[in-house]
Amino acid sequence: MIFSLAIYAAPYSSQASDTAYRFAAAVLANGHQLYRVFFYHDGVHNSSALMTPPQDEINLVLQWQQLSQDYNIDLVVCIAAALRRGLLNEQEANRYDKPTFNLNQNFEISGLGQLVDAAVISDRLITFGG
Amino acid sequence: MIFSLAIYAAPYSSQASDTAYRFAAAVLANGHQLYRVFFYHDGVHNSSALMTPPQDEINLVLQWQQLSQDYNIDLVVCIAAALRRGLLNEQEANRYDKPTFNLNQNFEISGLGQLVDAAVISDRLITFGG
Amino acid sequence: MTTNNKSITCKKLLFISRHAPYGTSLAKEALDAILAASAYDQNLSLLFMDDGVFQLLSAQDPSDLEQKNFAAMLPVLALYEIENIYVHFESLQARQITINELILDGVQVIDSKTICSLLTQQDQLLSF
Amino acid sequence: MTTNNKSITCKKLLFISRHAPYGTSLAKEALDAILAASAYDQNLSLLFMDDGVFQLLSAQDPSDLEQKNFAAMLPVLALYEIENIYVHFESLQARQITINELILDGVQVIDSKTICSLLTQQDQLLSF
Amino acid sequence: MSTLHTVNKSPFTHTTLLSCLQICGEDDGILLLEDGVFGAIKSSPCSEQLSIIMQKGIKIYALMGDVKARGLQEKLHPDIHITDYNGFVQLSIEHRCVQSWY
Amino acid sequence: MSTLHTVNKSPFTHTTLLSCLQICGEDDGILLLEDGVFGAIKSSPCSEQLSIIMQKGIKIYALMGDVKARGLQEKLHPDIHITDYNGFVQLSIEHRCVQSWY
Repeated sequence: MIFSLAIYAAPYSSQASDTAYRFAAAVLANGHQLYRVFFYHDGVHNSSALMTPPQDEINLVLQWQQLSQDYNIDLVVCIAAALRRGLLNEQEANRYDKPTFNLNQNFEISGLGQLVDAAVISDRLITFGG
Repeated sequence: MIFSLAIYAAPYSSQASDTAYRFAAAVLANGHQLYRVFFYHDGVHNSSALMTPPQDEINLVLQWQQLSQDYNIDLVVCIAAALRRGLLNEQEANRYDKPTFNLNQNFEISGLGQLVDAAVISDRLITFGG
Repeated sequence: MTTNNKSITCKKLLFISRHAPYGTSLAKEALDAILAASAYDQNLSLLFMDDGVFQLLSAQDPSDLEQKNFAAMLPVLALYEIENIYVHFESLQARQITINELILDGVQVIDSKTICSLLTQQDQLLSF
Repeated sequence: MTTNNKSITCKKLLFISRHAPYGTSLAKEALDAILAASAYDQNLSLLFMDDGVFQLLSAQDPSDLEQKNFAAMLPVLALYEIENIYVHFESLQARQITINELILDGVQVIDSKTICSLLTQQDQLLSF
Repeated sequence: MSTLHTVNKSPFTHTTLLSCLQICGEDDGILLLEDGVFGAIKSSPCSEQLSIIMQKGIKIYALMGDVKARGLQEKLHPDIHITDYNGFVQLSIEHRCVQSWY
Repeated sequence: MSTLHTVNKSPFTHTTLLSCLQICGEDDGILLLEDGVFGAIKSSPCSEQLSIIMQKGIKIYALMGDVKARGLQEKLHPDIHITDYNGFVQLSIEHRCVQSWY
């Protein structure tokens, strides 16, 4: 079965991103396909390459990165939500004359259409709100 | 009278940061002193130099910056909360081998002691939660 | 995408908007999401319930907050041909909001039982 | 800071912790804040109310979440000499939590009326 | 000395205002702001309780910009005081401490 | 086809679970997770309503890791089913749609 996830919660502040990650891992462990994880609202903070938790705590951005690399999963950050919240890739940083960028390289910035596309392509879309 | 504010809410996602900014402006307009604004929990996102809202929307990081410059106000971001959430200044980026940093230069990273100090020094400490 | 492909992938998507405007950005982000979806030739519906029904009050004036007026944005749904718009009857009732206070004319007020069966007719729920 | 300065600036600070552990980070951040405050020679108090009283349940085991055990962290308050620890009686009662389920021995269970007067004796409230 | 309570959550969906009312003393004040202003309307689930404590002399305020934004001007409980940010600053001075319910 | 409802807020402080119960159908399921598992204890403000709908055949689940984390193992309503992430995946397959109440 094809799953996609929509994540609207900030890591650490809310447990919901961690729940979503564990659900994603269980989807894959059960032999299902994970088509896309879409980050919106405060969920965009999951993509920060500058996230620096203490070494004995979960590092969600690295967990998503690993999942994406191991299973070739689409990690998409909503562009409108990301820009407002200070998450930029190199291209957006250039476009808006910002001195640097902070998006982890395994995440892609795109539009809300990618959420709709995930809803259309997947058998199940599950939302994780904060 | 001496005021300090503690802000625990992310800008845009929650109205509380905007409320806090308007309160801060009213404190100053009424001739009182604003000793410190302390950013904790999701409030640390107020300090992002990469925040890029649409041009017709409020840009909170620039508003705080202006307030700080006009009235010489201490904007302090809690270090533990900031690192977990991907907000770093140059020094912390170097310490943790991160490729870049994203803290607006008018904000200072420091410890929770600065919240306690604000509570001790000020006549009024007001919390704005998300 | 050919017409044939379209019909294969035409799904029923219900957007459920449960949060008040202004206090959080969820109401606005739900609206942005359904407007984006209108470009994808799917069968779209929108349901307001709980504090989400406050989004529909026509008397809104957020000028002091320097935010966009939510009530003024909602009529754009018709321009995007999103016509299946529902409001939860019990949520309106609990808040003592009458239908003539709402900004949208074409909304269908439905009760809990009807919402329950509306949900079972969908292919996906987008929860806001 | 001299002893004289200390006494001038010794204030009564009450930390109010109202949120459940694990679901959000507020409970942990409230605890971190009061521990930080213990270095400043102030008159500190801590009040648990609403879902914040769930922080005190001794049976916690967050190993599946890979988080630190909140119940195991709370006894550190005594080491930091934070001794004025209060729990809201009505919050415990609503959740049917008995005092022997709590991790801390020295907590004082106080009712709403007492909390009201506790608040009036403070110099600052730190709201979590 | 008394306490100013601020409440920024809707009483239709959160118990925040109820918690505040539980421990609010007779010299205290309550300021409703952001989504908390839904607590200021006549149909609020706490409306009766607010009436009772206002009769005891507790003053309840709502922030004007938030009331207007949400279109609640005509729906307000008649005994609620409307204020603005200058009033908010003044209230925080008149009370010794501020407890934020969020 | 039926709906799986997930609830991640405490019923002691949010009306989220109540909203879910209002529109939950007889073939639906409810999964309590994160702070939502406070709804699974016997003293939950929704406890009686949960008993009633469970008698109608609606199944209610709680996520084990979240129950254990909060120390609620001995406090659970006896008819609530405990599940894990594999069970969560299975539930999302057995129901056609998932509505997240947060």
